[in-house]
Amino acid sequence: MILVKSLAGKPWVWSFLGALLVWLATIAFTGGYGAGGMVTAALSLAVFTVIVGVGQMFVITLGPGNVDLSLPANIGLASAVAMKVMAGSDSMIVVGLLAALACGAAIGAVNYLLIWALRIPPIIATLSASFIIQSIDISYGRGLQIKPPPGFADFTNWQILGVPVLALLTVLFTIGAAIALQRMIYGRSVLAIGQNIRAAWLAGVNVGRIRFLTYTLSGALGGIDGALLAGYFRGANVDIGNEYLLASIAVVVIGGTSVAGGKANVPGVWGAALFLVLLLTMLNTFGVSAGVRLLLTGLIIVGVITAAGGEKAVR
Amino acid sequence: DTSGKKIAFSNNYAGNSWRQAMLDSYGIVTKKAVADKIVGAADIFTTADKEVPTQAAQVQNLILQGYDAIVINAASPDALNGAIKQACDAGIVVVSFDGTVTEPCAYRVVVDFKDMGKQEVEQMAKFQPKGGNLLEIRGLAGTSIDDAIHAGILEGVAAHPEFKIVGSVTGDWDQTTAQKAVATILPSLPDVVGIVDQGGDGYGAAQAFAAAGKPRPTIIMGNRQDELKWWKEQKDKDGYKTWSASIAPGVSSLAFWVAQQVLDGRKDIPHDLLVPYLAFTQDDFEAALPKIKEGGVATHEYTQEDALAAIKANIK
Amino acid sequence: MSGAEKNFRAANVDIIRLDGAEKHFGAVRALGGVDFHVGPGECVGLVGHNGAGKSTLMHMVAGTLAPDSGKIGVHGGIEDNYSVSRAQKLGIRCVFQELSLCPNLSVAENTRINHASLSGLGWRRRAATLITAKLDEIFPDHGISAWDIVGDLSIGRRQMVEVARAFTVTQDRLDLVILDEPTSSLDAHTAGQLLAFVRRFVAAGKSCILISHVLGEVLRNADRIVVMRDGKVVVADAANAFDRDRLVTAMGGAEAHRGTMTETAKAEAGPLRVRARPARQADGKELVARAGEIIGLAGLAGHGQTDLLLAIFAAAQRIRPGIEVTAPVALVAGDRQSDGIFPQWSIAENIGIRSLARLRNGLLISPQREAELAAFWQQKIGIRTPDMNNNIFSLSGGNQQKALFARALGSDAEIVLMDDPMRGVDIGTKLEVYDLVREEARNGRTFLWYTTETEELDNCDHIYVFKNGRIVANLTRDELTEEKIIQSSFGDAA
Amino acid sequence: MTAASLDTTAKTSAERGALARARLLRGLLPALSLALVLAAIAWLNPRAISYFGFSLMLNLAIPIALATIAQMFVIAGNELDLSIGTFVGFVGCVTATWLKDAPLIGVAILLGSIGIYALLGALIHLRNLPSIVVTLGMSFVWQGLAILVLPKPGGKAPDWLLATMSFKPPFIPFPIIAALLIGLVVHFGLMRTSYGVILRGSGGNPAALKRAGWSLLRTKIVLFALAGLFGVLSGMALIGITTSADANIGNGYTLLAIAGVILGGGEFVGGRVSPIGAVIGALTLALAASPLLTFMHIPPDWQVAANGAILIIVLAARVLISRKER
Ligand SMILES: Nc1ncnc2c1ncn2[C@@H]1O[C@H](COP(=O)(O)OP(=O)(O)OP(=O)(O)O)[C@@H](O)[C@H]1O
Ligand SMILES: Nc1ncnc2c1ncn2[C@@H]1O[C@H](COP(=O)(O)OP(=O)(O)OP(=O)(O)O)[C@@H](O)[C@H]1O
Ligand SMILES: [Mg+2]
Ligand SMILES: [Mg+2]
Repeated sequence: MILVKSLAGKPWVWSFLGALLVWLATIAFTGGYGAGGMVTAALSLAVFTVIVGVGQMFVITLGPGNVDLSLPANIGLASAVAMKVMAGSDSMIVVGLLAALACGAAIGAVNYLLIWALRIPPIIATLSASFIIQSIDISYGRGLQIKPPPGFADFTNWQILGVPVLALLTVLFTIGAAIALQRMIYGRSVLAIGQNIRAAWLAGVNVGRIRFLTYTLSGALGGIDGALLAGYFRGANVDIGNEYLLASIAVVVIGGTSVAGGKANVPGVWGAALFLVLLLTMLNTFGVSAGVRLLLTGLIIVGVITAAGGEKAVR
Repeated sequence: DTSGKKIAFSNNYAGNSWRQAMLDSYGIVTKKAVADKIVGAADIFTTADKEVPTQAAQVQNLILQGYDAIVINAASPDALNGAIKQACDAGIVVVSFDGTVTEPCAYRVVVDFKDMGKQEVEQMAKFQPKGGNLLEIRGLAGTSIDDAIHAGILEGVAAHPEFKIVGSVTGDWDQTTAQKAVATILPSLPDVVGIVDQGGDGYGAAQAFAAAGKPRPTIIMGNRQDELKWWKEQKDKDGYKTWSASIAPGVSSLAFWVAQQVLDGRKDIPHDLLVPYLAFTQDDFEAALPKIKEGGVATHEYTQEDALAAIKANIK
Repeated sequence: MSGAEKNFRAANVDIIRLDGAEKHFGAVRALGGVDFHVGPGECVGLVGHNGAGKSTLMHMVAGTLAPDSGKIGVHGGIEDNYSVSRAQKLGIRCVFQELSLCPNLSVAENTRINHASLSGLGWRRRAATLITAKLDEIFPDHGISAWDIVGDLSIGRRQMVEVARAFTVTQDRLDLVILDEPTSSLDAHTAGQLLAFVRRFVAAGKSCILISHVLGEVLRNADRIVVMRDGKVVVADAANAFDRDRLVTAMGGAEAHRGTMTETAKAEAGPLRVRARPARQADGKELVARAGEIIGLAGLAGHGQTDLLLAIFAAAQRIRPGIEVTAPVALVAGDRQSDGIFPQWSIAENIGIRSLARLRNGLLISPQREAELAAFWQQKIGIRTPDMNNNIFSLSGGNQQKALFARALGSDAEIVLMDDPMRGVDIGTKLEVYDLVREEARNGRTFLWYTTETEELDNCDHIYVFKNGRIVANLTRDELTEEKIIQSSFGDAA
Repeated sequence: MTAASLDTTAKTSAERGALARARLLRGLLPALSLALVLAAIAWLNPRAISYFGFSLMLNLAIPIALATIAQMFVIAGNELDLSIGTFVGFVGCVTATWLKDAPLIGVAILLGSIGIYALLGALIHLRNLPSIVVTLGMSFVWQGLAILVLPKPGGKAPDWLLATMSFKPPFIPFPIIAALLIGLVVHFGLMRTSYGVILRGSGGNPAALKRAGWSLLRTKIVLFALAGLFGVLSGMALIGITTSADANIGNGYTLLAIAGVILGGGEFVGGRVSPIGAVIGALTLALAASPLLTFMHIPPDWQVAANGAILIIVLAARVLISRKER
């Protein structure tokens, strides 16, 4: 009972609860058929949302107005960079991953440069940057699908007892992110800036450096995600990151991170990502038309967040 | 004489291999036409993200720029009508293709998408004579092309009662989205014998089946290089059979020639020109494969003569 | 006379009467059965240590908080559904401790918020006239325009606007104005203007509740003084029955020890810590602070003192022309809402943020060390809370300020900048903090202390008086007198 | 950024005068950006600076301006609406179908959708929900409904709407008149009326408003209902121009509207918004995104990039001024 109570206080519980309910509804519909497969599929697909979601979470936590809208374009470009560098050869996998990481980090750094040097609001800075990145991607990748090396493709599909290895690695990564958030100077500083940037500055937080690091981190995670996506979906592609514009924001906020800044939540990102994939699974399984599918997606999201309720206001 | 005429190309998206091939074909043909002094200028204008209002604004700006003709791949068949009408009223020739427009004053280079959908089931019947369950992958919801292909598929299934569509997902003509959608429905899907789709999503579906360790069904393909290559690999392995169809990106060049001909004063060109979609069968796809760029799409560019022949075929 | 009868008779004349008001916030008992009343034409002074429950009580009078139990009566009638709008109708207004203006709106627009009747054609002009007239009446040389955006005003001016707004009258009656620490951000001059106005207001038959930690203000201006302690009223008596010592004793402060002047000014020594010239300083005057010194920044509020502190703070991170800083700095914010508090965090986290690097164990921040730091300072400056892991907003205003002190003093900073840091701090705590500051200074820390309370300057070794963004006088402690400061503050700039 | 909330405390009246000037300058920035874009257009294509040119270049800016105003109301209350784009699309679909074929039902649906917006405001306030999630969910709802109303593109705008949107007044092009009208009406309503003060105050300091006895539930409902109203107007205006509808027609408006508000000098928190700025921001975006780009003749690969670059340049020009003001 006490456990239930203390759990109910955690904002991330609701996203997991939502995921569970949606999953139960689906297997009730299929009569239990495919229950395990669904979880496997959900885990493999949620990974990609979780990785960018964590980056977006740190950015959003920096306070109102902070958001990285360049992630989709970033993912697209990084996927092309990774595939071109790997050039279908297994020996170049690590180099390709590093190239994607560097490409993403560079994009993040440029984003912050625009925000800082030109004082452009982050939402517009990252949006503008994303247009430019798209163009670079189109002229660099020519919209062609470049295939990953077989070893890398197999790695992204590798499962142990039905659990995708990539998901396990991502769980480790998110545990690291959670520790960084709550127990490292970096995370504390992000939280402080998100609550009150001026007070953070006056409390000795190096505001400029932390914001720079955060945008760069978000960019770098987008880069890695691009490479992994290209592996899993068997090819780089300009559009490969498109859905992560909304999805990366959605998992952050559904997962219980405060959009007002200063309050973040890592487990919630996982819960929300699983919830979104399982929701798609459920609606695809029910076989409803696109219109009804979208309608139900929306209503269920609103329903879950309403059930979860908002945070209690302080004083 | 059209040597002083300026033709603009209004495009709303450039981010996938089909659109890149479309732009390539158009570029190749028009560069030559400009060099040969057949037309004065042929400029390309691209907007982002398939946005209707942005493209409408673009058309209006092209009117202001004083172009004589606009070739357009429209983001919406109806919602651009206002802008297209304004262009016509300003005396500009408008030729649409792929994403065609319904405004009567414009020309349409049309592919019979409904027939393509129907053919998919017809072909499927050849490979799976016993019939069985089908999975349908649909395109971008709310668009006319998706609607037409889907209608054709339904018609085909009606004519072949041995088939039953047991699942339908939305793939947005995008490999990533398609693969994701198929992956989520697969665990709960009964065994299927075939997949009918809209092109560009066959490879993603194949990957999803492989990842889930499910037996490979007959997947109708969409003329992309990776799809044909996968087909060949499967064929070499165990004689796998399928069929592939899609609109050829090079239709853009045909649309260009239509515009040029209308500017040249031809009055006999019908406003609706039907051109065949590009299909590959078990017999001819291997010959086409080497000609397609790695990661690209099968295409066909129209020379002026091809175009004249195609126009002629449409004059009854 | 039975109790009930007595109540009834009193209720007939009282503007407001609370009987047995109780309020709990979770485990905290903020009020434990308080009886409180205000009669017409009297100024009631309300004093008590930080967290005694003064503001909570006032929230009940103003209708913004409902008591858990207890009765509220206004003008003799029992109020069952008492609310803000009801209070407003009955002529009760409140200037809250935490400022309640909308920073995005102009002064006139903020006035409109409190008057439902300011609507229809020409309301903007009427609102502007209303507030300007009241400002003119209370603070004759206020220099505030009705069209100024409140966010652009200094905290002192905001407080002036809010006070003036509470006294404006349109259609509703006005009988009682609650002033919860109205002078905390005002300098001595403006505070004097306000208190003079309050006396006129009361003389005209209206009533006022005055909360202040500057006991002199209460002693001089209140007719009756109510002393609170730990959520209870401990003494209530006519003002002239109190003196400073009796008040302090009643509040529960140990004794009013004043050890300030005993030390002699220390001999010139110590390495240079800060050398700073204000940006607008034309002549060669500059502020110099050495290790172990307490430097006072005086003058009227908002004449460049905070700016100089911020400039010094910024210079510690990145070199700036005209400012030399030789050691790490920390700042104690006075405007705690916008400069100090992290609202999502616990008290302990709020204290620890300046010392994260030292709280680490390897790469990770050690929760244990963080708790130790918090516990140490809770004990050292007496932060009143059952649990340092509670949210910072569960503290009363003065206790929040103590947490900010703990943040700076608990850090590794050799130089501590204090931006009028005693706003809202009770007298007992102040004395403790004075001692603490002097003790830290003896250990070599340097303090730069901007204050609007002249008494506090007694603690300083050197005082720089500011006017219009410039240093106009440099006094040693021996030269320091109230007149000197006022003279420099108002006299022509050198 | 929150930079503007970092108000350094003002001191003397001279300094406050400087602050007031800075604020004025900041208020003029959006107009300056617009002038910059117009100057570039005039230089690239003088023909565009004409009655006909403005009619063509700006008519699609009207629905953007209306959507921006809708978003501005939501932002004024410290919330964000991620569904405005798909809502505009939904309204468009209803306009091109029900409103033409069965006007009464059409009007009822549109009024009902404004009601849903108002309800969302209430829900967000009562349950203290993050608006960004609720409206994200709603963006799927509206898009789903749009597809259900109009499974494939088509429909037709009612004739009266077509006539309104193609109205050709003498001398001044219709879009300019419409933009002025929208800007001034909303400016009056939000910045000048006495209830407008309460609405903005609810974003500036909700606690203060509550202490003064105002209902925050009501302000939130009003702000969201106004957003719904202007969303409806935007969808109708859009269909009046395009003549027929498409379920995906409004999707891009969500980001455009947010960008318009910010470009117009609004801030995400604190109730600092400017209706006239928002309209100017919308016009600037509309002009920079399309005419300017079209007239520049950029190689196709880089046209999308140029779109971003123009945005950056327009905003960076403001820095020169903002820097001085610091
Ligand atoms: N003079 C100031 N007054 C108020 N706030 C300030 C001031 N200077 C800096 N800040 C705050 O700090 C933020 C970042 O400032 P800045 O870029 O100078 O950071 P920094 O910590 O000096 O970083 P770095 O030295 O690594 O570049 C500003 O947006 C502002 O919030
Ligand atoms: N919202 C709240 N949540 C929890 N505790 C609260 C809250 N508000 C007040 N308290 C507690 O109630 C007690 C009384 O607080 P109150 O603000 O009335 O004190 P005060 O006498 O006004 O002090 P100060 O002089 O510091 O302003 C304090 O212990 C405080 O911590
Ligand atoms: Mg108090
Ligand atoms: Mg610095």
